[in-house]
Amino acid sequence: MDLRFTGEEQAFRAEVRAFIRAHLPAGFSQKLKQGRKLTRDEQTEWTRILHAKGWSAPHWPVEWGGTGWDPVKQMIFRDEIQQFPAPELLSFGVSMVGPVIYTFGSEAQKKRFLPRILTLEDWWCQGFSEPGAGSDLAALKTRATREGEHYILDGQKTWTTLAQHADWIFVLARTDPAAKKQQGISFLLVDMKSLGVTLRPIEMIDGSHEINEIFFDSVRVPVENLVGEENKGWDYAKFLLGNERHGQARIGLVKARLRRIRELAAGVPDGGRPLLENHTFRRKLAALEIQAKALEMTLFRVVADERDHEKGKPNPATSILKIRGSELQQATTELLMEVIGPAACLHHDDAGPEGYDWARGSMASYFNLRKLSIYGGSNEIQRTIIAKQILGL
Amino acid sequence: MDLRFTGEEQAFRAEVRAFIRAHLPAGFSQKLKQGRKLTRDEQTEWTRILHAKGWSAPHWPVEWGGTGWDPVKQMIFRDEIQQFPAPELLSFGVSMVGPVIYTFGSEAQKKRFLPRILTLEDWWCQGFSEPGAGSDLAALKTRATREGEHYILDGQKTWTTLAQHADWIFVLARTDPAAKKQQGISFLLVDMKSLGVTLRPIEMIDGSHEINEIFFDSVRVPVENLVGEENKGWDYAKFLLGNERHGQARIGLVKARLRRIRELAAGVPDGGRPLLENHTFRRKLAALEIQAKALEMTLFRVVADERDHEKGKPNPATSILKIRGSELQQATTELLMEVIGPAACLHHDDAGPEGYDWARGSMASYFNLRKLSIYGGSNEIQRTIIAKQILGL
Amino acid sequence: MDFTLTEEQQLLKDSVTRFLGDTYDFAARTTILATPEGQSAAVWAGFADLGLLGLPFSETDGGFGGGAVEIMLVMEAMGRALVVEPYLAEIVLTGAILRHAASVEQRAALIPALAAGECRMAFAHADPEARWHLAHVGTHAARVRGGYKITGEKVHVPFGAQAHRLIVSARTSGLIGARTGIGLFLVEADAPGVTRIEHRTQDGARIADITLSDVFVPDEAVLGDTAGALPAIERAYDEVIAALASEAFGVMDEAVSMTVEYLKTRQQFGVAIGSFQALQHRAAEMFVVLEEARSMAAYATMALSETDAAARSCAISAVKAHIACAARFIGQQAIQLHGGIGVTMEYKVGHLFKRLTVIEQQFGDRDHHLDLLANAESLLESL
Amino acid sequence: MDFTLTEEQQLLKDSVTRFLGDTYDFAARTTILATPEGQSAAVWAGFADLGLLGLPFSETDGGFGGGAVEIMLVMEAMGRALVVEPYLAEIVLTGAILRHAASVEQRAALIPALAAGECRMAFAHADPEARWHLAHVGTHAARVRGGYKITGEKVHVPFGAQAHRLIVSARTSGLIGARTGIGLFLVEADAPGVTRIEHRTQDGARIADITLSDVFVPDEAVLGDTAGALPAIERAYDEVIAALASEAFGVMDEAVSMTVEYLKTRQQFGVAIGSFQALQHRAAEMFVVLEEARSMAAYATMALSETDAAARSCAISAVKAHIACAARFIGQQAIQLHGGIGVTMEYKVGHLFKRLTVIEQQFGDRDHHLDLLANAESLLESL
Repeated sequence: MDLRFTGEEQAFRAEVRAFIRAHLPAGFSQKLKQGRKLTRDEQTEWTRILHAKGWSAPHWPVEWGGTGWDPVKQMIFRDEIQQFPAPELLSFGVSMVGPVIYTFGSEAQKKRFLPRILTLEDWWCQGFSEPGAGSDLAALKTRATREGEHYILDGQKTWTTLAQHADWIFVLARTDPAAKKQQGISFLLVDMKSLGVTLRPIEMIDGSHEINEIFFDSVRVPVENLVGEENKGWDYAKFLLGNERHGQARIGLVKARLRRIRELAAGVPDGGRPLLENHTFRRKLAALEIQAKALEMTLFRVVADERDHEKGKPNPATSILKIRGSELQQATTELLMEVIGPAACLHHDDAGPEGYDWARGSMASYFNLRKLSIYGGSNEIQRTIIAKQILGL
Repeated sequence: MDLRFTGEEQAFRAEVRAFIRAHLPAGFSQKLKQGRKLTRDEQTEWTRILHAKGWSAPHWPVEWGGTGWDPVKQMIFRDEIQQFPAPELLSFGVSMVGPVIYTFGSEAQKKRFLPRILTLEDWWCQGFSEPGAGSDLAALKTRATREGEHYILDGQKTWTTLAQHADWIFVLARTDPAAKKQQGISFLLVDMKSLGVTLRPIEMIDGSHEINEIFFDSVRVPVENLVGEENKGWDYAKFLLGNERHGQARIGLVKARLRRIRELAAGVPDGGRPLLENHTFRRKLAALEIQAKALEMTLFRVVADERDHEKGKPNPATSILKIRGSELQQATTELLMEVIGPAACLHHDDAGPEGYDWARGSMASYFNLRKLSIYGGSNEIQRTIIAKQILGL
Repeated sequence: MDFTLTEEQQLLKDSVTRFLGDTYDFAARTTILATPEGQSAAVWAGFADLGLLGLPFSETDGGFGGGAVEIMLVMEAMGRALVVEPYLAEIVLTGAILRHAASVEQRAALIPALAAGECRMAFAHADPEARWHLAHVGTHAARVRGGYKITGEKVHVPFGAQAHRLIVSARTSGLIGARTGIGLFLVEADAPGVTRIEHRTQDGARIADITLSDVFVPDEAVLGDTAGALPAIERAYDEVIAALASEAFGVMDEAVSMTVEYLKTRQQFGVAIGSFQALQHRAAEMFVVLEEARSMAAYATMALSETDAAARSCAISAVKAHIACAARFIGQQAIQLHGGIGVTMEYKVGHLFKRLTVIEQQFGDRDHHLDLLANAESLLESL
Repeated sequence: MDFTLTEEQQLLKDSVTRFLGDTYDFAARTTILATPEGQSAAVWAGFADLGLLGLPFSETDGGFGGGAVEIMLVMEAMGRALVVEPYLAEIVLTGAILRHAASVEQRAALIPALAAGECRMAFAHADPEARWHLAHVGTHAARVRGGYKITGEKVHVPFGAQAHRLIVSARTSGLIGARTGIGLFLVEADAPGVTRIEHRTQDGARIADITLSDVFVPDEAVLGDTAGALPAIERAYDEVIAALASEAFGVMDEAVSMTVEYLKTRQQFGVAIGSFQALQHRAAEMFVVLEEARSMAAYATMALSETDAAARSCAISAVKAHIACAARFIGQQAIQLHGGIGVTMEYKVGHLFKRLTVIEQQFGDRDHHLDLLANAESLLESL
């Protein structure tokens, strides 16, 4: 047992950090620190920079453009990206649909879609959630009816993140209406430019346009865009969700935010002295740093444990990372907002460069990140998973 | 709306306080501050002092020895007793079985039992809980079978507080085994000296002997000791439990403990200066004082609301007082233990007058008071009551 | 001890509730937010008609002689409806400054117009460096012939860019942070040397940053003692925090009601999600917190009649610390139990959460007030 | 990064677990607690046979060359079984003082007997006024011919009344609280001037208050630098806190297991209470806290190899603050979910809770360590 990183791992970390420092376009990092969104072009630009280095899909098989890194290196890479902070890879293509395609897709699908994910030529979005089916995903109602060489897709998806930028959407749709809840579902790849696809933006409480509703009105989807077998889509969806092993901890973001809090507090006046000298504040910051350490050590243990885990099989320990990761991200945005103090309430659009740039986005980030304990299997669902799958209750 | 006490109420408070100061036997208050138990004789002595003043059953009807005080005065009386601190009235007789007897009992029962409760000539204990029925009280199995002019009582009760001192026990027993869960239960008054009653002390985690198991082995109970009607005992039990309206807040004890914490902290050394000067500690104390204020104001509202509430009908708002009252009592014992610091771990029997008298009982009280969120309807049960009865979920 | 409302109080409560019910549903509010001013002149006129704008002022001053209980009732209703109009800032806070610092003549000159909604006023106090320390006044008032010249920066003045008149606190002597040496000055909003920049806030209100440079204020526009205004300011802030606590209770009450209703109607896994025990217990905890918040709002209301200023401020700090905690818990849980719909702008609960978040920090967050309390005497012994 | 055990480590873990499984069930422990000594000589001899008593000492010193990982494994097992014998205090803490402060000759003289269980030793450090401040040493060592005379009071010395030899910290110079001027002295427990009073503690252990009055210690019984012992003491305390974290994890692991088992078997309202969602989620939260505690115990173990003392102490304070919180949460919830039976002496879970409560405070409670950390550099940047 040796809990420290090996020399090779440390060297790898330094390499990643140096690469980011050398290649990340100016301004990206500051934007992320302020909780602002990158544009589609900026995300694409960065993805292609990583792709040129061969790093745009680290966990993929080498034959499809992956790196061959072990789970520890993958974690280090992600951690450095988050800590810098640099933009994370867009998960919908690289982490979600990509592995489904290279595991269950046809050769034609692999050749057609995978290379375009690596370069973000195709921006994907996720068509799982529906208005009537939140945490109860399998209650979905969207239908796909076979007509000759097409499926006719009808229904509605919601909470579709960044769909406004998307070229493609992967959709769970019911192909056998007679089958029981989890059965009779298929996994379809749908071109967003298809006739009958419409999109309604949903404004989030932070004022951002991040999520959307998507309506399918007799959309014709070629049968070649069915992944794997008809009516087996639920299995692929479970595989997709089970691949999310340790990404949800996002500890790098937490560390970056804690550093920003300390940096800000050194400059925030608190009636004559900097807030950073206030013992109450210092205790709160220290308490969060401790929690971050506990989560990070737990992440290390889960990642080290990866080696023994079958790929694509859900590891219930990841529920711990989801719960604590989201809580800690939320707790750090709370403290970020508290540091800013009275200026935190300024609307971020108004807090322009003239005066309040330092305060920008703190309350908006706090609002926005309430989503973390809701989506991706709410924290209540995660507790049930732990109770049932780990504790056997 | 005037949330302050009236002049009359303030005068009453002063009168109660003066009476306690003048009449409470020496040493009682210190014993209570240290979380130690009074002896049976001490409890009796104090009850008789109150009885001589006409205050040993404040909420009873005047004809049976009560005071005629309104709910506000009853609350003030209780608050002053707790704050002093002086011993509280033993609830089993005065608050539990007494009201059942004067409401549902026969004239003979009233004449026989009520006067002896006022003077603590009879020490009562409560025979409700059973090993297999904790929060699920109605799952009780103790049986009472009618044989001529007697019931033959068989079964087992547990968690019976201070039964080692008791002369009488009131018992819920199943008289109709064929009836459904809450039906077929009767309310019996049982002489602890009856043949077939045995008692096994249970040692609590603080080392105290406070609770017991009681075994009934063919105990003969005269039918005249049946309260009200046979098989209606569940109604009387609900009445009894519903009478517990605001006593569970025990805010006076919380205030007394907070004062003791402050007093101790002024003398506890923390590496060169008194702990009371430590800002972290002062914040914790202030935070608990705030919570105490919130609970006290809520208590005031519930008590003021009493006037509009039918007696004996459960008021679900009392669940708030139970939850927060127990939590706050527990939180203050935590802080009491923290103030003491390293000496808190001393076993209280050993922490004799030679050196550690100031530290006595802090950790033991903390251990002992874990019971508060368990008994009297666990806090989980209380949350369910609020969800169902108040929120309609 | 009496928690029942008088007939007049009940009437007031009913009329405010009815007025807001008629004019201020979620859609109406959304429309108001989208206007350039971010507030409705019609609603403000309605408040004037109802007598709300003159409520806290004595009848001799041209008001309606309402006390802390009346303000409590109004603010609860404002909270439920998420009113963005600055009743709290303009009538409660600025009004309190007038009541406690202005002379009889000044009050006679200002209050009737304020109560009629004709003159809009704002209190400009916060210094950019103050955070929430009330004595941290950096703006300077220099004695000149016939008056003062005021220079400095004020931030976060509620609807300050739309006010006709400002009351500005400024230092006539002493170091920044000193308790003495602070005066109050009535400034015409369009006076030479006044610059105002308006910002929107996350809860839909507007605030202004105001720069004063050599703004001349004649002697007759000085309110009270030029060096001894801090006690009046502190009292005014205690009053506004008490009112804020009642508003917060109103917002929380609405959030809890909406959440419980949602739990009853939203179906998942084939049942109403309110049948899940974990969610039931969470809702129960929200209810307990709500009831405590109601109690603390009442306590704040009561504390305002305390004559010992230190005891009063202790009690108010206790309330603000408590309310901030309650607001965070209830706001977060309301969102969590609503799930996805809670984090959208399309549903009222998100706006309740946003208002609660701003309330947490307004006039000092939990840490600030708990620090004040930790440095003061025991709350137990004070009130 | 590698979390797997070596073959030797696995063997050690298995043998300790097996030994305690055979000799130290709840009934056996209860019997031991009831003896006059409150510890079992047989168990201690068993530890010696297993090589546990010599574990942390180098082979040159007569030990087995175990490191922090080995101690972690042993302490976890001790925690699960609620061992009252003072392995933590005597082998880990006192042992660390010997390792870091004693000379080669002193180690050669003392360690073999300690490792054999023949000489029982205790470290007497805590001052009655110190609370948990390690530099707050009031006991005084005055220079006399051929040695020192020591006078002062030491409190809370684990099993100190039963020790044959004591290591006593005392001030040779400087004011109380100063970081320099502290020395370490080996004192025969029966030396003239030593008085010991034994107390029981709430978790079943024994501690002693020790008074030293003019106790003569010859020069050769001085351990290390007579004025520079604090760094060694701090290092020893860091080591014992790391070991305590592993013990705490063992206790919590047992508490969580017992609670989950109880939820599965205890019937109420006609079903196992583990079917209630509110209790399921509570158990899930306990599990999350437990897993984090396991992580932090590992982190502490890793931190001991850090050469920068400040960074090491930061990490250890972080662990202690975290473990104290976890211990309180898991202890309280284990009791709550057990209900009535949890608050009796008759069931192991109450004893686990009691031990966890003492662990919270041992060597500094959460507030103490969080204050230390708040005053130090950022944990993020240190390790």
